[in-house]
Amino acid sequence: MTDTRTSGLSNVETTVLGADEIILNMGPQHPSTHGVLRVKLKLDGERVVDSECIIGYLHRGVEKIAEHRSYQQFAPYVDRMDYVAAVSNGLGYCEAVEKLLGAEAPPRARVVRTILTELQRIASHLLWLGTHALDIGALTPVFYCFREREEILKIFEKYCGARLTTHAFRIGGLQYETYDGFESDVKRFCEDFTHRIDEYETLLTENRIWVGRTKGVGILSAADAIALGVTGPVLRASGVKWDLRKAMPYAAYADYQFDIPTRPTGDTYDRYIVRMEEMRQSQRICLQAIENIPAGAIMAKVGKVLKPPPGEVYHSIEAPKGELGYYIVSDGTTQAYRVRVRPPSFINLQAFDRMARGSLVADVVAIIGTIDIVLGEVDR
Amino acid sequence: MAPVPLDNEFVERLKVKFGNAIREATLDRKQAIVNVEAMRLREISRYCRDEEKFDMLVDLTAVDWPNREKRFDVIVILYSFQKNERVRLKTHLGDGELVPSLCEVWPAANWLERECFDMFGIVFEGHPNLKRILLPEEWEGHPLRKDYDILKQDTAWVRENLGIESGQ
Amino acid sequence: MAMNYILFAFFSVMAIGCSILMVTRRNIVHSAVFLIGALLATAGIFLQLQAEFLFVVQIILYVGGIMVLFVFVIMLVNLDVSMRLVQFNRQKWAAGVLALVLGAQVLFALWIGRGELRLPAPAVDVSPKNTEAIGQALFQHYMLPFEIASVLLLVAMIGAVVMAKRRV
Amino acid sequence: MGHLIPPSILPYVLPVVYGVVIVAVLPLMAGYIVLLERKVMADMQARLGPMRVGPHGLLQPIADAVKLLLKEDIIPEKADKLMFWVAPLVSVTMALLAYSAMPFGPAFQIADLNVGLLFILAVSSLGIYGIVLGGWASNSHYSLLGALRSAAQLVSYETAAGLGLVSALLLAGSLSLKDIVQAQYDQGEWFVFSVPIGFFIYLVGSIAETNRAPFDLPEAESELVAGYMTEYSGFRWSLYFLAEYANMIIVAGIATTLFLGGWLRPFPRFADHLPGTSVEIMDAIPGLVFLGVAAYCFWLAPKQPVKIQRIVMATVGGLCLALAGAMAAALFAPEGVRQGVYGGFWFLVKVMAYLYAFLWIRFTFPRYRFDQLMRLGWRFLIPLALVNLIAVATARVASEEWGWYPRITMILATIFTLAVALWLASRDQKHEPATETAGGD
Repeated sequence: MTDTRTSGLSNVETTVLGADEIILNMGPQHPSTHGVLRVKLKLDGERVVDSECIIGYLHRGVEKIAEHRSYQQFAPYVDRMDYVAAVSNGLGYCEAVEKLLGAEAPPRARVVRTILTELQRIASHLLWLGTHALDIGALTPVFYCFREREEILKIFEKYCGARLTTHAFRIGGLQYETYDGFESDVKRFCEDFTHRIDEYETLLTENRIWVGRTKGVGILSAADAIALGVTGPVLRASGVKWDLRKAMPYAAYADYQFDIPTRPTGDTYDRYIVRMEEMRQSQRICLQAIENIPAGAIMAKVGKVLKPPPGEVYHSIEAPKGELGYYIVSDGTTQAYRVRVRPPSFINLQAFDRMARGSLVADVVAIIGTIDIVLGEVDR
Repeated sequence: MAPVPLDNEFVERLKVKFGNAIREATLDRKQAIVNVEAMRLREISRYCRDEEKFDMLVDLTAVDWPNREKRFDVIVILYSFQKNERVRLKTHLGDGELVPSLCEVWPAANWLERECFDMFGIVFEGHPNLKRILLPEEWEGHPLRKDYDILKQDTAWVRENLGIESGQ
Repeated sequence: MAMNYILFAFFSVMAIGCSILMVTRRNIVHSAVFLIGALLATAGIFLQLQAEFLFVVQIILYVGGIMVLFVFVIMLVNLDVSMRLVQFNRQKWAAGVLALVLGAQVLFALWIGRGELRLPAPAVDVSPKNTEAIGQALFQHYMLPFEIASVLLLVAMIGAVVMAKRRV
Repeated sequence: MGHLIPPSILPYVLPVVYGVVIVAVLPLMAGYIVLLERKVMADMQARLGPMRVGPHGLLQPIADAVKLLLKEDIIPEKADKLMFWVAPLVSVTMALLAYSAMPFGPAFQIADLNVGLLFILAVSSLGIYGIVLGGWASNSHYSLLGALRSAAQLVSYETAAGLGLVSALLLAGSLSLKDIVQAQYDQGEWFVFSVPIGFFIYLVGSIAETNRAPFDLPEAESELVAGYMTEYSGFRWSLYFLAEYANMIIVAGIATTLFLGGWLRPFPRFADHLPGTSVEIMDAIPGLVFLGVAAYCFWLAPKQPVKIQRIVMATVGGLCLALAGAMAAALFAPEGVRQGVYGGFWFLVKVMAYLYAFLWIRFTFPRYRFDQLMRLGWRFLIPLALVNLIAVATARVASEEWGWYPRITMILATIFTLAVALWLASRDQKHEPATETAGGD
């Protein structure tokens, strides 16, 4: 092993071992890539010199299908994109088409939609926390998180018959009236959830090894985050106080109090804190919303056949992973001319290379977990 | 609710700065759309980012209108944190024409432009590594074009890989 | 008494066998393992002489410490290059002569002592116990050499650290 | 009985019998520790654990053993056949060899070497070869990397654990394990109370030495798959598995003997006789414990859904009852037998408690990264162990020569070492974030 440094080579590639870098291939089948993501890492010893994400293994051509389906028929496809947060996908799509139609969901529908979306956000964050902790080696939190998530999925099942890809909303409002006992279920879950989340915090937040493995890992500065178009908890953890639910309120978010957690340094630990705080805020919204669900109709008069006037609209909501946007172009027929989905996971994953560069191989696992990507949404 | 011509100081400043590069500005469902000339897209975007404070590129996509002579619309959606506003820059682009890449202005555009190239075949001039992102490298054709027939592609693939005639 | 002889014969054969095997093996890791075997055999002989502290220290230091680092380094350096080189150098004759001389010397020593070729009688009770004896010797009678040795070791360690620290 | 066996091999008979008993019981015990681990893990994670094989999964270890025996035993094509075959053997033999000096009870000890503790340390340090050669012989990049990492981890934490033990030796004054326990009896105090920091260092060192979480880096790292054990399967893999659990029991045994008073019952010298009899209350506890377990089994038996499980649970209850009877009978047995039986019971209870701590730590802490692991070992544990050694030595000198009250000097030594520990920890804390991504080498 000739030591390139002493041989006077001035090339940038002087490496610690003097040997050329190793290309380590992680995925697409890998215990901690949250689905079919393949990452090619260029390593110098343990340090990541360069990384490239290879995606597309789960590409189903959702946007092409949209052009051959009517607006109502396309709604179930939307749930299959971010299958972990199906309800908020549905909300985004339905509200975008309502904006296209110029219609407005009745107040009762908007409040019930807000409650279900916030429950879905808690469920999505719980799944993230469980798998993220498992990747870093903590075996126990995943079971606690899934125990809570089970409660939420039971509520979804009672409401609309499905647990994961729920297709809970319709364009113009809701299909089903809330089952009796809906309010008590949600209230019981929220009250019970307060000390559950403290349980997770005691297990991880001050845990020296957890802090050691996450603090200072995968740092993303605020400027980089905005330049890379990163949104959601990842952006808020970099210090940018921006949440679509406050900036451009939709559904019934305008009339509830909740605050937006932000953290200064934007490392894996801060993203963990931001998401934990977000779960508490979502639970707070649910409690406020469940107090007074307005009576009245649950479906606006949009008629059976939807023929929105020609034109285009862009509407986005704050999904658990970030800003989930729908750009829909209508040519006046019953089928959309073009539906473009702005996938938060796809754009957040682009920041992976910026975070992973210079970190150790063991950190790559933590960084993939902290961006919280779902490959269904990345590949569409 | 047809699109209504839009005329506010933002559009005025754009027209003053870029003259006829700004084709028209309309308001569709209370959302501002500015139609700009393709070749000067990068300067206009840089201007929007620096002076007009549209500091986040929300999305970059395209729409295919086959029966128009300039068939592609390249859509750039920007958002300003300070003004809490969105604007949509739209350019008309013929098939095979080049459009300046926005990677220098917003690094976020890297993957978005690669996906546009993958799905529509629009070539972004000045892009660091413009190659397919979602589909395999050797895939021919661009799926999101209106004239792209999924059946033809499927039967060819089945015949070639499985050696049988696809029943579709 | 018979057990003593059997054990002594076993250990000595093992020691000689392992060392011969060590030298003749082509695969470096195999020869390292045989070196460990030889060291264990000498430890066994220590035990036979009722020096159990030396037996244990021999195992901990030599086999458990130094040999682990030997094997460690052997694995870090990739072996396939060195395996293909010719192992034995040319001076066969010089080695043969030297071996003969040494063999003669050993035989002569055996011949001189042929009268009392038997093992020392096992001491019934060794007082003070072996460990205390060594402890006393080291820290009372041979205090100075012990200190000098420790300083020497310290210097060696610091030297190793400085050399290993590539980028200061 | 003496005249039946020729006098020359009489001294070797009892150790051989003990040896056979240990080698026979150990795989069973290791199997049931695996079951215990899965049950405790499940309990901590709000679930049930193995329930299918036998009542409450009691027959699971046997099922695992049979499965491992039947599984195909693959040897990689380019592997070094000899080394591949030898490596697990080295691991298991070294693990079993270490039991020869382990005092399970006042009488039940294979050989009371006067360098007992050092012998066990020496033999367990030979266990590294099983791992290193196994990793090298599998001829795959991942297992070699895993083997190197675990070798480095074992070597560095062995020093820390060794120094932790030495601080207890200073109090005991002898290397023979029986004398150490005797010393704790004479001083009337378990060493864990006089040198708590030594115990803590040994606890951390022993977790790292047996490759257990949160130091289970070589085998659980996501890109190393299973470290040096990747290419092993079937019976060969179970040898490694047996070696790991045997090492765990040894490490627990050493800790019990040195720090938790070996086979001494909690208040060894506290002779409180039952009214009118020579039976001491503390000796009745083992009997009562087994009685309680038996009652619990009988209470559970009828609840079992399947008939066969009811029978098995009832037999387990009966077994515990028999043991309770034996414990009670031992009350009136002669001194030697009574000491042996109760000594064994208390030793196993303490070993089980120590193992429970292992399992508990495994399921609460995430995994260390390799550089953090080495930094903790070399920059925190070993310096702390050295300081602790010096402090305890000065405390001994203070109480021996200068006549200070021994308990006070010990407490002073502990406080001093704690102060140094906090300083070391804060130095690491300040230093750690800085080197995180500064590309420090």
